[in-house]
Amino acid sequence: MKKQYTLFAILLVVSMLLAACGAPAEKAADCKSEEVFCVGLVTDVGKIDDKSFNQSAWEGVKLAEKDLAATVQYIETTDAKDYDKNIATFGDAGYDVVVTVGFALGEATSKAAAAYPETSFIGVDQFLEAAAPNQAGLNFPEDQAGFLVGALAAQMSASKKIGGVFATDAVPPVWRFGEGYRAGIAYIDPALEVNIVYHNDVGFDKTFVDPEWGATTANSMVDKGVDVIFAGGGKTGNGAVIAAAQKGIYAIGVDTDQYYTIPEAQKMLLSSAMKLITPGVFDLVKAAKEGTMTSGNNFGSAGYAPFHDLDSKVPAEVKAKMEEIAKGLLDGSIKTNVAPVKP
Amino acid sequence: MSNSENNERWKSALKAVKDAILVPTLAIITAVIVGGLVIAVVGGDPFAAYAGLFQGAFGSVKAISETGVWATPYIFAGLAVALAFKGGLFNIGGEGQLALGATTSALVGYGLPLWLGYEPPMYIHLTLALGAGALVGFIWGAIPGALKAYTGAHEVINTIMMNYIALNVVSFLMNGPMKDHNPLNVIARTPLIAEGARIAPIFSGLRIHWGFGLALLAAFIVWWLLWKTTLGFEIRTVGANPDAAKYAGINVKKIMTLTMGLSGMLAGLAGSIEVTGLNYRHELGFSSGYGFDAIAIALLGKNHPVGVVLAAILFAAMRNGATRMQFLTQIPVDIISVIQALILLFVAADSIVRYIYRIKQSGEKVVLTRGWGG
Amino acid sequence: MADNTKIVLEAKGITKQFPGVLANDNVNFNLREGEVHALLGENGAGKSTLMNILYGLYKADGGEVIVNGQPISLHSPKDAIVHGIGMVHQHFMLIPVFSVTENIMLGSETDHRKNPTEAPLAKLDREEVSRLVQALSDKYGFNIDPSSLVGDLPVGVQQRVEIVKALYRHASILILDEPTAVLTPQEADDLFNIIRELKKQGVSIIFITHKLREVLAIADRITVMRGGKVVGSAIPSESDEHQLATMMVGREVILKVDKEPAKPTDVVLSVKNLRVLDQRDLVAIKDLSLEVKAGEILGVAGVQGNGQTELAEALTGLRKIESGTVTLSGEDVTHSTPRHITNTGLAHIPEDRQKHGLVLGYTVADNMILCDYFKFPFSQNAMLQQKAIDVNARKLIEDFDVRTPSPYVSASKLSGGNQQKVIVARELSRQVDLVIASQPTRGLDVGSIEYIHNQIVKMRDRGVAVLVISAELDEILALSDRIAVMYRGEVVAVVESKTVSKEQLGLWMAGGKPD
Amino acid sequence: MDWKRFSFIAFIIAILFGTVVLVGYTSEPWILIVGSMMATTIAVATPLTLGALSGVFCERSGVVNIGIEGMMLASAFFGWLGSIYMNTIFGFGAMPSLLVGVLIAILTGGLFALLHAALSITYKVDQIIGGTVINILAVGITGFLNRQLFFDKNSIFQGNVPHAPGVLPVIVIPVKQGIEWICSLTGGTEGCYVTANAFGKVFEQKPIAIFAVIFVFVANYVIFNTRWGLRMRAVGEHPKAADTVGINVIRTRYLNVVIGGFFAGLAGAYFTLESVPSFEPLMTNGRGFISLAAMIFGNWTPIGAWAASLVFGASQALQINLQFFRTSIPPEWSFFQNSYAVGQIPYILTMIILTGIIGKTSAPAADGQPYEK
Repeated sequence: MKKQYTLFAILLVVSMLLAACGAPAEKAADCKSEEVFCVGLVTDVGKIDDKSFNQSAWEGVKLAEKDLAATVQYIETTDAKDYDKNIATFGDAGYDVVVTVGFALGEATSKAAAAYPETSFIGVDQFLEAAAPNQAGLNFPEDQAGFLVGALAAQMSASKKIGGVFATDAVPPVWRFGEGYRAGIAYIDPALEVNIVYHNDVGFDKTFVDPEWGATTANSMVDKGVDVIFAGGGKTGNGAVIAAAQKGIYAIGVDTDQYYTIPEAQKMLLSSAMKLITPGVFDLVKAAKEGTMTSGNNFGSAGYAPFHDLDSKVPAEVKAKMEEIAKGLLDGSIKTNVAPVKP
Repeated sequence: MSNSENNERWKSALKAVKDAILVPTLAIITAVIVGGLVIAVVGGDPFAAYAGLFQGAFGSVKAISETGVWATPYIFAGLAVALAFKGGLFNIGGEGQLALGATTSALVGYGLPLWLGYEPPMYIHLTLALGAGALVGFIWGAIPGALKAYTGAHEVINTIMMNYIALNVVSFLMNGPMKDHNPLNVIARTPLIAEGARIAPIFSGLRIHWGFGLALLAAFIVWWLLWKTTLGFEIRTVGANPDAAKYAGINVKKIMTLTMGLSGMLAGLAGSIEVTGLNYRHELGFSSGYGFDAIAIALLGKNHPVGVVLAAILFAAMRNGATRMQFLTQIPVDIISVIQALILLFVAADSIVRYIYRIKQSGEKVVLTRGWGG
Repeated sequence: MADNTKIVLEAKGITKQFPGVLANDNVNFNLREGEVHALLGENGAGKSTLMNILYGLYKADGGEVIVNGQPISLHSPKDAIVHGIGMVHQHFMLIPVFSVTENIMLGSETDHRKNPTEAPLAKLDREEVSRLVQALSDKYGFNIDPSSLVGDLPVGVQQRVEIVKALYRHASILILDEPTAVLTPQEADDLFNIIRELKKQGVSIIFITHKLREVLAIADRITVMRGGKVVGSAIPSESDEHQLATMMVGREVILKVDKEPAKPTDVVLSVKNLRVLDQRDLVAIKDLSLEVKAGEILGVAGVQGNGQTELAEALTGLRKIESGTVTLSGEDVTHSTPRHITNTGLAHIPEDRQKHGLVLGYTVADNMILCDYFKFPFSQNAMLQQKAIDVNARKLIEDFDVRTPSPYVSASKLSGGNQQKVIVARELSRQVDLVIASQPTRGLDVGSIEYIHNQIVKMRDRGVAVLVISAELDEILALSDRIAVMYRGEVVAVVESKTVSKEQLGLWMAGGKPD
Repeated sequence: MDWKRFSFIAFIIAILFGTVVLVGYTSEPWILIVGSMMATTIAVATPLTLGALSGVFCERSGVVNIGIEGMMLASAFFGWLGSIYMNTIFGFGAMPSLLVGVLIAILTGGLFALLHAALSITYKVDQIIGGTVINILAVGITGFLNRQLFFDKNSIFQGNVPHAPGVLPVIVIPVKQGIEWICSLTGGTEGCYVTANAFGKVFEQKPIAIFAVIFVFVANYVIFNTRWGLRMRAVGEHPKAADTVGINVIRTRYLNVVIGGFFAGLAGAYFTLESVPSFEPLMTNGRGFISLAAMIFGNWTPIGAWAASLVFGASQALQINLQFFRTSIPPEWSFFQNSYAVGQIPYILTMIILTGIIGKTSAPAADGQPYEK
């Protein structure tokens, strides 16, 4: 009796495995051929659907799928030790372009660039000292975006109390957003009261995905009379944006124009400090396909999103001022004075 | 006489082995089948998925090497939990002990030469790096052990709490004192450790390193300690029946503390070896949940070192193969967690498996942990 | 009691199979209205099993239970209660942290005559219930304070609470399982008065015991069980202890252990002004002094819970000693560890064999080295020596005839008697000056009892000092050369065993001072 | 709950609040600080309180439950999922779909609790292992489904995630108005209105937060003053005794564990239906374990557990507020303002409490032991 059951079960699994191994799983092979254009993406430790840098980059790749008829594929990294392996997976499969997301993958990417000269590598948030000819880094002046919305917040605040809710300052882009914001506010009026809170007090893996904390923090800021909140850092920030909007104060989003990603907050979403990863990635992929990718550091655009529903609420002179600051930042006449890294 | 005596011993031994292996195997099989169904339900192709998993884990020399790379910390962490269980204690603190062990080894690894002003010879440097990690792990484990022994505070809550504390401490160090201040570095990680503090790869070109050998050695030592030494006898006695242990003149409090310390030490080494053998630095990353995986591994391995090694390799294969599975089939890696949870479920509730496959209960159940009363 | 009074409870052909044992084998038993029917038998004779079946705790494999002429089906104690059956268990079923009232109301929180609602969220009517409890208490003169916490009450009172619990549920049939096990002879007499009072009120009582004296004192009818079968019945007026004992055990029993008079030599254990606290930090032993000489057996008599357990633990180093001194073979071991005391020459047969004496998961062989595993030859430079452990195990199994298929089966697989033998073998085979045996034969069959008694006497004759702690007066009388009586943590009397009567001891055990 | 414990808790909270007032009073009236601290504290304590109640019901009936974390996570996910389905697929309005979501969350909690009950009561699995299974299972399932359903080609929504129907609205208990009215009567001073303002905030809470507090007292009444409670405690203290008076031990335990699950479920709902309208893998962030600690801290009584939860809430409020007043903290003290340091408070506090220095906690006698006849 017992024997039969056991045997049965074992057979079942064995057959499964055999069938599996036999199965024509190698569908990635065709990437080796010339005419097929393949783009792969390796995430930093974390999820592809993090509604943050990983996802924005992936959406850039998806654009390539649509417009450049590319075969696209992603691999999520579950542990830092897999960076090399995951990149190599694409390299071995003969992918034409590999996008790696996050500074942490920098070294692995450089290694791979040397190992797979046929493949072009695009590193998001990777500032390269020396780049291989087939390697490009894509960086963003987050501090400028932060500076802009800071200036905006400073001009729009009635209570003269301004808040910022951010994920951990251990991640440079987040920190640059935050400090740029601080600088922008000071640029308008150094006397303003600024409440900036970073979410450092939990494990590193929690700091971007703790919307409940973001909301609580935003709420207690509102209790303090804060009437503009800039929230930066994955879903932790989203929590704050939503909470702020519910409390009926101005909220400022981050990374993309969050008017589209957080509809709950639309009515109170003043603007977003944008770090346009998606188009940045797409452009580089396109360039790579046309063989015009410039190796070394590339800079994507950062700015502030349109005011949408609140456009009427924003006085003309404020809009003018914003234009002026944006220009100033661009031509360097205005400096954010934010170091690239938290000292 | 000696002949009959040996027979008896062999009989009981063999029976024990059979009992030990049968249920876990069936548990795995069941979990894999159920997992396949889950994949199918959400519209995936289980066969392709498992094919990818298998290829990714054992499909090539490189794959096998990578599985070994994954297995190394799993073996250490699994042994840590298993040892604690043998002593009647539940160590959920692997995560924190591991992180601290890694951090400490990294500190010694890059800091010692700076402090000394010259690069100490490998055998000293590496030993110190590993030793420091082990020591910190030992302390981090011994604290909840001592609290349990002397105040009765339950180790489950305490190890969990100390996980959070450890993670906080580590992220503080990674962001401040121990951060790599190379201007090009922007993230929370330490500098690279010196050459002398690194464990060599076994084969050039593959990443599997001698740390794997150390893991197997550790498994052997744990086995030897538990079943061949008087200390092991004491640990097992305290685990099986603390009152009898006290009656037998064993210093129960001391043994409890020591057991948790050793457990923490193994967990700490898991981290140290990741740093010295693989990454050559510690980087503040998203935790891959070694702590909980280790519990599953220990239970699946029936708290026996051999079982733990096998279970660890299984889990490593799944984690490692997951990448390829996702690459080929786009089935999210999270399915692995589901399968692992199912395995744990079926191993823990072996009566379910016994029911499915109509196996009679043999031998009495071992008590792993006790209520809050302690 | 006339045979024509009606039968209130009848058990027909009750059979109950447990793994390995046939606990009840086609048992027939009946109870007449207003009688006290004693059920006599050794431990493991199947008395308690039968009662648990009557009370609905166990499901019988065969047979039927008839109450007042109606066959009833018993799925849970609820059914038994509904049919007016109440039971006072050997180990009280009371919750220490609950008040008397709460304990009594538990399970039938509302008085069903007045208020038949079963609403689970109904507010507890503590006042009403404690009023009823008070009434019952007064009616039978229990003097119980309904508001006090059960945990704080003395055993005797707790037992009365159990009885009130049954009466509160309108029990007309009352099962008393070994009710006197925890009582002094005097408390027992009080209980008997209560029982007689209950009889007058028309309550029918089943009285379970293995103590012959009590049976003859209180029962109207006696049924004797052995090995799961009913082996006979008797009327007290027409039978005597000896006959009953024979019936109970199945053969002539020697109520005495035959032994030469002791030849005590010099003092081995001397305890002076000992003071010890129990786990609730209340004084368990105050100012206790006693001496045990080599070659004699000192029996410590006393009702359970008068400090004997704490005494044994204190002497063996398992419990902290507040003040006083303990000297073993001339060495002060007052604050020594168990390990040190054992090495100084102590063998300890613990009160609770499964809790302290054995590691049930371990093999017999491992259990036999539990106290010496770290010594030569079992351990050499911190390594266990399997060979030596085997040899030792086989020798002891041989010498103490432990019935086990092999040294490698786990102790949990052995019978109680053999488990105890494993401990006795381990302890008595060691080179010691003093043996402390607490309740050495509790719950064992007569065979094992005799065997263990003889082993203990052997030790004495080898010139070892022996301290026997037992709640069984018969055991104390049978074994001891001298007897110390404990009451409320003090030794109230020390006497030569041949010069003292059971009644006298009973008086002292109850706190009566020796004149 | 004994007074020693109670006063200790009050003391701790006072200290936590006091610290903030001390650093902040220059830039803000202390009464406002206290007010907003209280508001934050209560909000943050909500999931902890409910989690702790879950623990109380399980463990008072004799079943150790360290699976609360997993139960919360799973309910957070499925409740949220339910609300989305209601809203986008069945086209319910926001409010009804949210309420259905809460209901589903509660049921999910109950369902996982049922699994835990089966494992620990019927299959007699080591209860702490059982809880661990629940936790790991919850992480796996929610992570996997979250991905399968909401991302990429093969997701039901083809990757374009539908928007959750928002979150439960704030309920304003008109305390502010009340005090202001008193102020107006007494020709109130500036301070009076500030006070009104400060305490008004405390009573602007969302429904689950409010219910959590109500449930604390309901549970306390049920456990100590009703038949249900008496039986549940009996089963947790001495199951055999309960059995002998005709109480069905198994059934009682099952029911109470499932009820505990309901509370954990409601706690889960707090995350995705009351706090924010989105689900994240692992978003419960170990609050289940903290609430377990709160339960022990509170000595297995609802009110005690609530008080303990408030301590944890207060310490988080402290972290947030200290960062507000960063500037007014002297640099040499800045380390203590560093959230890495402040972040430790609840954990260290828990460990201190477990040592029993502050009064021994006493678990139900039969807690964690399966019942065998």
